[in-house]
Amino acid sequence: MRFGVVIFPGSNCEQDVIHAANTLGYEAEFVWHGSTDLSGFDAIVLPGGFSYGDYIRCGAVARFSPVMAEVIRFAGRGGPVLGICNGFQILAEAHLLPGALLRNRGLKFICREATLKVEPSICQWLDEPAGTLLRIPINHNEGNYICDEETLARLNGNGQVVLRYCEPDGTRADGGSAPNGALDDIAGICNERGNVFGLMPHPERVVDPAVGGTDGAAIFTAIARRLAEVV
Amino acid sequence: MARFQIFVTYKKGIFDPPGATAERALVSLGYDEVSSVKIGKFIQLEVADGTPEARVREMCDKLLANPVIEEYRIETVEGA
Amino acid sequence: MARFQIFVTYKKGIFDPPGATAERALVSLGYDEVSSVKIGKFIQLEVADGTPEARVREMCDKLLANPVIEEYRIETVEGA
Amino acid sequence: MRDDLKPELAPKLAVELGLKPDEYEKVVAILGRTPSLTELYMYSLMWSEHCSYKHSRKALRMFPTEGDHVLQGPGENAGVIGVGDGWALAFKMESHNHPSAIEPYQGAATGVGGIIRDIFTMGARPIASLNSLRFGTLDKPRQRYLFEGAVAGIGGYGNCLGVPTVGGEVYFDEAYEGNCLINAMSLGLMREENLTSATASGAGNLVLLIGSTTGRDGIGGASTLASQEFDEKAEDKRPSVQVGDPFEEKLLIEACLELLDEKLLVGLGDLGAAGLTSSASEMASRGGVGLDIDVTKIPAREDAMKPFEFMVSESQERMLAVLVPENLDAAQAVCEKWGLRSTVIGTVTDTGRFVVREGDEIVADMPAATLAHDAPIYDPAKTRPAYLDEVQAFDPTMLDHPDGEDALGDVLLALLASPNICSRRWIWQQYDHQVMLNTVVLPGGDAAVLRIGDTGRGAMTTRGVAVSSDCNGRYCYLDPYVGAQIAFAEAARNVVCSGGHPAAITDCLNFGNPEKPEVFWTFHESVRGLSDACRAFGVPVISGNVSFYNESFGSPIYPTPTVGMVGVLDDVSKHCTMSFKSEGDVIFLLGETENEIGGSEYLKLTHGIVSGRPPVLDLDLEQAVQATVLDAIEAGIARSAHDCSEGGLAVTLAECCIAGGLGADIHLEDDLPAYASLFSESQSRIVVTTTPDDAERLVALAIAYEIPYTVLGTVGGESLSFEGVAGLTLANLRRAWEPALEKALAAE
Ligand SMILES: Nc1ncnc2c1ncn2[C@@H]1O[C@H](COP(=O)(O)OP(=O)(O)O)[C@@H](O)[C@H]1O
Ligand SMILES: [Mg+2]
Repeated sequence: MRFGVVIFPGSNCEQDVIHAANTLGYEAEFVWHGSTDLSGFDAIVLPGGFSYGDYIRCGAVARFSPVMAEVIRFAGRGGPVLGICNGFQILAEAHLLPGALLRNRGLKFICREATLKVEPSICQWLDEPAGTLLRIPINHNEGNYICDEETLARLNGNGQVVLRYCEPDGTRADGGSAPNGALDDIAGICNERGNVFGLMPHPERVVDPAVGGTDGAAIFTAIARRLAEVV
Repeated sequence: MARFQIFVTYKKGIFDPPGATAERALVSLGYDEVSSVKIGKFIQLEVADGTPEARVREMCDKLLANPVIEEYRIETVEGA
Repeated sequence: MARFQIFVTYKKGIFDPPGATAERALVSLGYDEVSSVKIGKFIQLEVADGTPEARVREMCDKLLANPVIEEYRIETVEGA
Repeated sequence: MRDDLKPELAPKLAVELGLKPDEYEKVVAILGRTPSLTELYMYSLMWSEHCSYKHSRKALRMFPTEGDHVLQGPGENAGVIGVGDGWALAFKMESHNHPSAIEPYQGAATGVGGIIRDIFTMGARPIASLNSLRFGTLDKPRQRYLFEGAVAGIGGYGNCLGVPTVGGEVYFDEAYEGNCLINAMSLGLMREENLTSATASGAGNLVLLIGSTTGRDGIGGASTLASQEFDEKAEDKRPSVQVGDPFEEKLLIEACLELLDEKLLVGLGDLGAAGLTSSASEMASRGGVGLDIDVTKIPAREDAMKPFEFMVSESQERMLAVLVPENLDAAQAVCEKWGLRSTVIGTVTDTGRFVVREGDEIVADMPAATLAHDAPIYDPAKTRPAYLDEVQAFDPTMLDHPDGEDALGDVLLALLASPNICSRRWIWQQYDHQVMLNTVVLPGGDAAVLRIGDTGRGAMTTRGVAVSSDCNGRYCYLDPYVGAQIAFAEAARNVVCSGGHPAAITDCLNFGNPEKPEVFWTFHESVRGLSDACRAFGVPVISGNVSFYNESFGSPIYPTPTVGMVGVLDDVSKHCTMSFKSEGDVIFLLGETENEIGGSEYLKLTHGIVSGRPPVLDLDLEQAVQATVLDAIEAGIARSAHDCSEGGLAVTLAECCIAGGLGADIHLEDDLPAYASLFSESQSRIVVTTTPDDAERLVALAIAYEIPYTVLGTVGGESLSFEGVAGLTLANLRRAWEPALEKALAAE
């Protein structure tokens, strides 16, 4: 299992993703944003950070990097692509995932643990049974997911909503449980095929038990298991 | 040198967190007459003479605005 | 209902990192004709009829603009 | 040379630029002629307080700066200590008070940017930031604005860089109302062999400017702002505020570390206060060489910039590298890969002269070392301030004090809700405190603990570093000598409670106008106090910063010598936290409570007074208590450890309860009145818990170190109860403590 982790100028979680993958026993290597060759990688990760300083809009400049045309092709062939935080924003800007991520409702950057509920979804990046609670930190200024009603209905109907924010006990508060104001408490979604997954929380931060916990491991191991089955 | 101004705003129905917060803050500062605040982007562009507006429109569609959530208006600045 | 538009920009001499980044990005996307991009705020304000511009100016000084680094221009929107 | 300054105008301009008449005479003597405009600007900035330390330099010589593990003491951009197996930590603290008082977001952000450049200039990858903040009280809208803006700016910059902000401190007191303090600390990690110096050497070598363009922003910015008092006209100095570009800085970190890794550079310096003038002249004087710089080569952000503007601009996110010509192509390729501009702007010469030219025309030509080293050094007059007799004679025990369960319980709740004590979650939730995956103990405890390792790039170690920044300005106001020692002791205590061995400190000395003898006395006493504490503990000062002229409308802030303490853990898995762990654990108090409420948060809260004597600090006892706790942690005896600071024992216990979600039953057996047992701020006290089985082992340690100790009670239940004195449910404690900052900020 070999992950390719893309570095855009301003990415800052790429080392963390590599560390997480290695901790779980997988190979992982950097892919420079100028590269147009993804051969040899089983899955691609767009890591968190502030590509191009998040200037103009988060992810707006990065989506035009040479590597992105290749990532779009890779995804089109069914290759697994994971976008974490800024990576999710880039995937949305590149229209690999629907919707957009706005400024957090409270206008503040939020770094803290969030409780997430696994939804029944078609996502290839998660095998946990629906209803499982995962504790994974969030760390963003623009995680307020939005899309039009039609899209939302489609996401819900197709099982494309993968993770929702919830209260620590698993319930969802009346006024919404998303710390950032996200529509319908959406924390992560996938595409219609289930191979492209974007989420605001940072699973790579909770893989190494020495720092934080292990709830994030599920995401990396699920895709590895699936790929192993295919082969 | 030609100059354009671009006004990028959220589409109708898209909640604008900075605008909503500014609205509340103004009212709580005593500006009761305020009924709505929307905050968008004001982009000033300098381009080579003779650049057609269509070209600027392209830049907006591609990079400067996100059609999923935003709309924009372009104005030519006279006498530039 | 009266409408105002406010254009907030950095003062002269203040560096505008988002603008500089947009400029480079546009050029590298092949828009060589671009020579300068500045990104400011475009604020649309709805207030009670008869609100004088001076009052809007006050809101800008207090909250909507940061007088230390920004300047602004107010326009009345006709026919509102 | 272009003679652009009339001899009769030069002295006047010199005064306007902040040079004293005799300082101007010294410039004339060095040059043997009237200085040019560019030269005058360059000398005036380099000889400003901010760059030359002319009022503080002598006093700072009191600091011990050497130790076995010190690889670089004061003098470079940051100090460096070795932490074992070839790993080294670079760290430093710096102020950005004055810019932040004008524009809090950008002021704080560029402060973070500046200190982080100091770290990677040394060849270290920045791995953690802390911030030490002081504002007026939050009932004032302007103070809320400053506080919110500064926190957002620190987060905005650090988060973008991907350097975790892991800790800090904040106090609110009227004394800082007109002059907030924003001190930023940064730590970096490197292999010892990558230690780099900001030195220029080798005639014929090239001077490469890397990073952002140069504009008029910040001309006479930080250095002028920081070298004069604030008055009503401060608002007019606004254009000198700079906007930070953390994205550019992130690229600079990556590019510079790559340049150093590939051994492409001879020396590297950052452009901070006084811009190119400062970094170039310091690099030249360290190497004993000259420089020849052509300003027309510098990429300009604005039109028609004058040579002096290029030389003193404080545009952010720029670095200066010296390299041999053969490495130029390779070095520029690295910069280009990271999307950075890099331009050769001059050469190293063997003349020892700093020559600035505009094309062919020379506009400045002076001995390089005189800029950095020949600034006058003063021995300012010092007088013990008159107010000290009055405040120290005040006996706060004579006041009326609350008694009875309800009243004391209410005081505890009020203390927990005090902005000086309550949860700082509102702050650190806005900071990415986890990126790099090394933060073992997140903000909210005594010290942050980080694993030492180069995450994702391979090498990880079992070692750790514990870091804390501390200073109680009220104590320093009431007795600057003792107050500074307490700042040191508390920082060390926080590090020790986390399992770290204090290794070295950095400091940021924030004071008023040093030309006022009463202010200078407080400065001198603080430095003396800090030096004595460092010597007693065998902990050197390896870097630091002095910020003078922190006054508003004529009155100085509290003397605030902030201490940034770094401690090392050989086995990071053995770190300790403050939360109570299990029902039935035995709670010990190591050290002893005296009736010491002078300068306490309790006294301020209940009586609105900042007076009396600060708590006594016995350095021997402090060391013995800390040694006991370290032994207990390393032997696996201590299940939790938390020191007593503001708010006293009651607040300490409440924090342990809240953090652990467990109550406690406490019997207070001292002979003090209840208010003193609960809220006195006596020093050298640490609350430690053990399992019942280990209790005797802790007692044995306490006896071996000859320290006083008491068994306070046991962990358990849903409330914190002080038998016969006060009792509160955990839920009540948490309700008071957790949301207090949010509430104070929501006040309209
Ligand atoms: N400005 C700040 N930025 C980040 N963390 C902070 C800040 N102020 C306080 N903290 C964190 O909150 C916790 C409590 O701080 P403090 O009350 O100063 O602790 P102590 O009394 O042990 O020195 C610490 O973990 C500290 O690092
Ligand atoms: Mg403490």
